[in-house]
Amino acid sequence: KLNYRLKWLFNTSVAGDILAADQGYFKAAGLDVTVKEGSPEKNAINELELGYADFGVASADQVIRALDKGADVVVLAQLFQVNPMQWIYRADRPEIKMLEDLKGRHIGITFGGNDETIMRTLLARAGLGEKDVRLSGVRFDFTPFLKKKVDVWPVYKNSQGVILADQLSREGEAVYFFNPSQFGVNFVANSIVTSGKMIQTHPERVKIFLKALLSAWEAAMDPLNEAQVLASVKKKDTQTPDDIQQKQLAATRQLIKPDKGIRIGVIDVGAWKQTETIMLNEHQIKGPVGIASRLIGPEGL
Amino acid sequence: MLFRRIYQFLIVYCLGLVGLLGIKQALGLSDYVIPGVSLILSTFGRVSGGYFLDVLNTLSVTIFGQIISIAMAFTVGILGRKSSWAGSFIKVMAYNIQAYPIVALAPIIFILLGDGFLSRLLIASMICYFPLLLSVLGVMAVPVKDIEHFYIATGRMRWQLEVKIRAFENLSKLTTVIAGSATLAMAGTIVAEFIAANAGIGYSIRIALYQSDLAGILTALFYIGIIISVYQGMLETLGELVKTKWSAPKGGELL
Amino acid sequence: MLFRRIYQFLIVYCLGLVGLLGIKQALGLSDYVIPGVSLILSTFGRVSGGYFLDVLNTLSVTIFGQIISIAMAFTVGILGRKSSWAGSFIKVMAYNIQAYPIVALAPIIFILLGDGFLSRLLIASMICYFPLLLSVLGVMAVPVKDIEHFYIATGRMRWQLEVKIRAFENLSKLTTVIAGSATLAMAGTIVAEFIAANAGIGYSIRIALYQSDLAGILTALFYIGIIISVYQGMLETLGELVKTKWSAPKGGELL
Amino acid sequence: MRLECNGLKYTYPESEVAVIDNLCFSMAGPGFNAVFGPSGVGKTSLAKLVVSQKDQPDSRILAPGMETILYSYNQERLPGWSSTGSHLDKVCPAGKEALKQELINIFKLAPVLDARFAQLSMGQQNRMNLIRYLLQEFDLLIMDESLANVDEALRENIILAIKALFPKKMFLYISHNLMEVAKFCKDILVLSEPVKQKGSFMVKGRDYCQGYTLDKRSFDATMLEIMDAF
Amino acid sequence: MRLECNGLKYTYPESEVAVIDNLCFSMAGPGFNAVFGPSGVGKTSLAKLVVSQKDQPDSRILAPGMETILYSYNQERLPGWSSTGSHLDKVCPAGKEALKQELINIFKLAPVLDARFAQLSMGQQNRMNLIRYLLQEFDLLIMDESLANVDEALRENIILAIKALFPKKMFLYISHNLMEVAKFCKDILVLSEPVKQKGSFMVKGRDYCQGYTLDKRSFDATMLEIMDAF
Ligand SMILES: Nc1ncnc2c1ncn2[C@@H]1O[C@H](COP(=O)(O)OP(=O)(O)OP(=O)(O)O)[C@@H](O)[C@H]1O
Ligand SMILES: Nc1ncnc2c1ncn2[C@@H]1O[C@H](COP(=O)(O)OP(=O)(O)OP(=O)(O)O)[C@@H](O)[C@H]1O
Ligand SMILES: [Mg+2]
Ligand SMILES: [Mg+2]
Repeated sequence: KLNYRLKWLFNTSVAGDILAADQGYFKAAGLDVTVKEGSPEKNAINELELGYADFGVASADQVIRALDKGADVVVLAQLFQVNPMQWIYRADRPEIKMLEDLKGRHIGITFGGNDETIMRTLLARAGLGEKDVRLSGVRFDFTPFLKKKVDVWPVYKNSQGVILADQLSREGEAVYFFNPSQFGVNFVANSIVTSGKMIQTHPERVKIFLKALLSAWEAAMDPLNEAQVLASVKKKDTQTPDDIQQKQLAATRQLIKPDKGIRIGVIDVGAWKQTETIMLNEHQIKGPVGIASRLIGPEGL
Repeated sequence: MLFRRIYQFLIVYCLGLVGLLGIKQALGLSDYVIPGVSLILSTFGRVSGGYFLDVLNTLSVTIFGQIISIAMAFTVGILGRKSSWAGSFIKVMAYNIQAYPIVALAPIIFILLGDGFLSRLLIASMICYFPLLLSVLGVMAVPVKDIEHFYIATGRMRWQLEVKIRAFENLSKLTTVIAGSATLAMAGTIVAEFIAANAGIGYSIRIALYQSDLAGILTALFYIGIIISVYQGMLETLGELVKTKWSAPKGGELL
Repeated sequence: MLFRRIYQFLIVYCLGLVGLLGIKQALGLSDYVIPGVSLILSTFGRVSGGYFLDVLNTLSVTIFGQIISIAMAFTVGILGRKSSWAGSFIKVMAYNIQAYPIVALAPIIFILLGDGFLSRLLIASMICYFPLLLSVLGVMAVPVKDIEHFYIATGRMRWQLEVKIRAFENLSKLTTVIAGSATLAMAGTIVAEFIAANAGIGYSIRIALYQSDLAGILTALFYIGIIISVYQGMLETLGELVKTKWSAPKGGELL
Repeated sequence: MRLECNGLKYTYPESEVAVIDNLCFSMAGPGFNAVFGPSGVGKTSLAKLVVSQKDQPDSRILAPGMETILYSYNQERLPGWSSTGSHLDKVCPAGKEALKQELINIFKLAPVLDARFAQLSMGQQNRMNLIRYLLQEFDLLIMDESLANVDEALRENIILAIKALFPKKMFLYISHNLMEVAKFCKDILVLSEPVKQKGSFMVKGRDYCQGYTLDKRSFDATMLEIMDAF
Repeated sequence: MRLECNGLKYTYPESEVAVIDNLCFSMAGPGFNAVFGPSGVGKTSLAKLVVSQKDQPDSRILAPGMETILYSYNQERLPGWSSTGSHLDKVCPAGKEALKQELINIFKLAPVLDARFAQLSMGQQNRMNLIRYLLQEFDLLIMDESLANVDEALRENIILAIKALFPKKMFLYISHNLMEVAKFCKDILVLSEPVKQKGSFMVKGRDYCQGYTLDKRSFDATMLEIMDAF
């Protein structure tokens, strides 16, 4: 009996995780896995240590922070090849083609969140200081963006991004997304993690779990399976309208499997190292954590 | 009585809605800031059934949580009624824990209890118990001299009796607070679900918020209002029953 | 009195901390899940100054919010004390708004008021006012016959007088609740900051939460506890003053 | 000015026996009248019925010529937030300040005007309460044991003063002091316990006024008459 | 068994004048003794001082041979959650059931045992309260106007019954009824108003018991003696 703790609520961006349970991928591998939703208060790495969970999803900054504080966590696979954390802005505003275009913009960031870290890195690279832009703290509702008080707003591109784009398009407004990785900042997002102890004591179980999960993800990201995948997602995420879910799935594909040749779950070691460096520069960790040694990846097992 | 409560709620709700729509109209806000009537109606139709069941689910935890809160409030209130060191210590403890917003305590609660039903219940009752506690403390700390004198003078006073006398003399205050605390328990449960659970209307509100679906939130508020009105109406009827059962018949008051 | 409050708080806090560290030790948890003593101390040293100012910032909103809550609670309580249609309507309104958890109302508030000081204040007072209201209602709805009879019989009863009589007769209940509601106002302000603001300790807690910085949260809880103890102690002293000023000297009670 | 009762009956809810059963009497005002009878016979109940039923349609209680009926009793309290003296000032209608002062002197309350109500002795509380009522406009004032905790000498002075100061008003004095009732009251309604099956009687009291000299014979006769009815 | 007071003085906080100033008296128990005096003179204060100061070091109040002193007054209430009868049962010590029954009959309370306290008439409330105290263990029972709202005939019966039933106990009866005090009490402490500068006196009452015949002459003399001291 295994528990798998996600980072956030059930929605289309965890289609693979949903599919693994719903379509019997775990069962076929002989595992009994419960997939659970997460939240800021329900942190997968904590639960690994406390024994409430056996596997989980955590973002790179969480992993690095945990390592910094002596947690025993290892990365099994990197789900997002492109960080879904991006900024949305209206198309009637000048497009951001270079980092310098950020100058003078009113940008939303979640103070304390990793979008803040990313944005600060971007601004530093562009040589922009606090005075060159206006930064506003954001919360969970989008009113300031919708009311045009803030013009560049952080979203998860494949979930909220889709919803917002849809809402605005109904009023005849188009949107752009500002993607940091296009400007050389590759801050890694969600990954599958487990504890070092788990790997040592049950390497076989980890292997089987990861294999089942990743094959579910492969299936979920296959456009041919779309109808089936959406049906599974709908069981868990009943509130989102169907057309939105379809668009979300498409957006998710581009982040998980940006290219046909990329195997789902591969670890972009360079991006991880960059993430560590960024966090070190932003004084979010005390010292280097040697992240490379904690990256196992689908091949490492 | 119950019927009145419900239609009064409907009036309140409609007033609120009309106010929102008025603002939308006046400021010319688009549907994504404040949803229009047709969007509200279609959303209502879509999520109605699910939300109704969610609210019932929430109500079941609410009832549980309220019972626990009442028990906690009376326990702490009775222990803390004295101005002794121990009494004031218990009060300080109860007060401080309250001052900690649940959002700050939630991570610790999850570490200690995991994320099951227990955490949800604990959070719900932590939100609800404190206001009850204040009232219980207020009532329990004031002696009813003309009744208590005899028992003190003759050495018959026990804490149970003291509590009973003071509770009885303040029965209608206590029933008001207890019936009223149902709404607090409901709000507490919703918050608990918002942070912790994967069921209940609080969870649905979180999803709606995440999707910036104000129409969905309005629907949720509608069902919460209806159900809480019914629940509270029932509690009040119960309170009246207790009062007439326990206390002297009031019919005999001539002036 | 004040001093006692503070060291009692320190005891409570230390007990909690020792409990947490005990769990850490027993389960062999890393600093990430539960921070160790050295991490707590270093975090404390690092964020202490900032958090202290944050809490003071929060306190200023708290005081404001509490004053507004008290005004609201008395207004609604006095209007809603009658069992007339209007009275019960006001009650239903006040109750329903309370049943809506702040997380659900927050978006609407932000739409209406923006995310400045006003929203923060409104949310804080909405969280704080309801428990006060319940007590005020409880007190205001019960006649004090032996005092009121004369004024009713001679046609001198005005609502102000009625309110004054009932408030005076229940002075110590009301002061208990008002002093106690300080913690609610504090918690309310923190929640408001948590969801809305860019300042205050609630905002700092949110950041700490995002960064899984439990040591930071523990530091915040420490300062919240200290400040609320001091504030509440002051309110209680004030309450005593009011009681002795307004009511008859109690020294003359022989038995 | 008259207080009349024709076949009044009252049963408390949840009680089987009527406290007042087919009561008929009539007393003329103005003057100092009384209701007398053993404890628990229904004096307080009758007084409250007079107040609450007076203006009701087909009431069994008639009070022609009496607009305002006030009911005072010995367990009333004044609010505690200011001194009793200032409460008296508050409820004293304009133009009655002299009356107020006179009453305070007669009631011997001058020394305690600065005290809060809770600090007064029981008899002082009784008196303070009664003064308030006497300052109001009324046609009939019911005094339900309003002076129960005052000493007899002072009580006599107070009663005589009230009679002298308010000759045009009607009073209904409820007391357990037989001598007092017999001495100072005009029409005395004597209620007797239902078990005795005697019903109610009207007895004429001596109705003494200030400066009276006691006529021992007739006074004893009145007392006897009341005791017989009792 | 004796109650003694040597130079007792008491001033309420926030008050300038002493309510009780250099009071000295001594009364012997057992028996039915009284404190008598005008309203506001300090009877209640004295009674409360007796209860609260008795066991204090260097107290001015001595009560040798008296362990338990109970103070009852006429405004006490019984809790309202059950009938007065069941409250009496609750506070009746084992073995005193017969006494309780007897007292209920003497106090004429049998018909109201099923009622709640708030439903009783004032006199019934007085009596119900007093019965509770009589059922307890005590050496001295202070009755501070405990029967103030009871009619005189019944009150006389009650006093005589108490004297007969509790010959070994001491009672301190505070009342405003001069005749009653003169008739039934043994040692009467008469307090007079400080303005009169008379101080306090002890007067011997007639101390009549059940079946007494009134000796008019000596009774009048006693009354006069008290009035003089008053
Ligand atoms: N609210 C009530 N409900 C039921 N019975 C009541 C109520 N109030 C009074 N009674 C009963 O009615 C009877 C008359 O009561 P009432 O108070 O009128 O007596 P009373 O003549 O004023 O006596 P007292 O001289 O003792 O004051 C009593 O037997 C009492 O028990
Ligand atoms: N708590 C108090 N504080 C100040 N003064 C008080 C207090 N209680 C009583 N007094 C005053 O002390 C005096 C004596 O009061 P006490 O109650 O002893 O009188 P009493 O003899 O019992 O009178 P009564 O026959 O009217 O009951 C009164 O003048 C009263 O105003
Ligand atoms: Mg009566
Ligand atoms: Mg007295």
